[in-house]
Amino acid sequence: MRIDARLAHAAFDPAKELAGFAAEGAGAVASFTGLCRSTAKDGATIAGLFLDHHPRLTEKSLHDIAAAAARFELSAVRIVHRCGSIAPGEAIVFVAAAAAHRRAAFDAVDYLMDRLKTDALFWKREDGVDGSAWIEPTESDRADRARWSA
Amino acid sequence: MRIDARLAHAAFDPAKELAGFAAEGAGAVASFTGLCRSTAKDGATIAGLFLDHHPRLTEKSLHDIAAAAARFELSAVRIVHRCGSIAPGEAIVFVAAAAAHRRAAFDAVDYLMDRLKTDALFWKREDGVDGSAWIEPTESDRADRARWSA
Amino acid sequence: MIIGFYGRLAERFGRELELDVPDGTDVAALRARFDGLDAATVRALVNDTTAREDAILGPGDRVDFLPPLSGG
Amino acid sequence: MIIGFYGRLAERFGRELELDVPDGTDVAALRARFDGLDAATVRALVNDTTAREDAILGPGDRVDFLPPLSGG
Repeated sequence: MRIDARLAHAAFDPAKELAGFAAEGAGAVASFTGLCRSTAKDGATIAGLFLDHHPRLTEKSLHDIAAAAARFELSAVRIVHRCGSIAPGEAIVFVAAAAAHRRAAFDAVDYLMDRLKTDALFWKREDGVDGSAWIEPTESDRADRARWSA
Repeated sequence: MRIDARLAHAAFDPAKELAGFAAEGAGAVASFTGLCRSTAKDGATIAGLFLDHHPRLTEKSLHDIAAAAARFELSAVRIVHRCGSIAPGEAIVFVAAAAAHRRAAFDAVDYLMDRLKTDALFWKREDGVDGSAWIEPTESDRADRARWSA
Repeated sequence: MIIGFYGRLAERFGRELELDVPDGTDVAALRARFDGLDAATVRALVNDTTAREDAILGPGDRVDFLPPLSGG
Repeated sequence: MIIGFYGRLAERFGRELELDVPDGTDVAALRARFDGLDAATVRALVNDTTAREDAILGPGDRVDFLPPLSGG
């Protein structure tokens, strides 16, 4: 399984990441793109996100999570994750998995997103019109993560 | 929900389809690309696929399937499906769904692929080195389709 | 009348066929002219709509015979 | 010794701090110098590895204090 896990310090283009995700011989490629929304969970308008990261361990956490997708029958996996200041509409995360069969590709992307939501080494601040707030993982994120045995 | 369902008579680029899939305001975009493999289910080498279609009803079936994804909370859905002669490595189908939340986007793409596998109006021939064979839906495709109540 | 065939049927009978049928011919009678158009597996459309076996066909109709779908 | 802070801790204490500590200072003692570095929620790393509370710190070490992750 080829693994490509990268921390992006500036805006990136999910379509280009899909284009460059060579899927030689694969029959199925699933992808997910998470984008910065312009409203917070409580409906308030947000001006953007700030994702703080550790200079070495954040990228390592992305790589470790990608490597864990070896539990599925994949030929390749890619994770690209932003850090820093992210404006509404910009991509936060892109995940892709290539497999011979679609179920493995779907399950891998679903799994990777659940893992990223709880185990990726980031600290997120929502910057709203009325100030900023640091976010911690929700119970729902933890429940999603717990769907997978490891 | 914006619906874009198209029959492609020539090779298309899934990355361009993702790039053009405007996801204004959406937080989540899931996609799936099905590619022509170079081996059949029995392991035999295949030279390509031929997907026969009806001049009007095939594209209508794609549109009807896309419209049925309104059962999920989506802002947009796109289906692009090839017909004609398809070489190994070329895309057969691209499906994308945009939603506020990732679970809806994932579920919609999963649902659309299951529907396409049984309900899209195509007749598929595998062209191998030892001749050609017309394919009919497998029991596994029917079981996937039956996961959804309608 | 135009008759359209798809998939394995198109290989066998050609993609499109022009045919004159006697007045009063219904879908079942048209099927019977060809070998392998079993009503249990081959769906008949008249003018793009699924047709009953006793639907009477006229000279301006288009009839399509669809073998089982293989899916996308 | 370099101390790194992240997320809400970086806003409070700065991103990086250079500090001299007495011989024999352990992780728990370093925590106690700052308000809000509760061991139950703030993880301590020494040289990029999770450290025990009684790990003794030397002048060349880097210590990172990580608040709860928010996830990606």
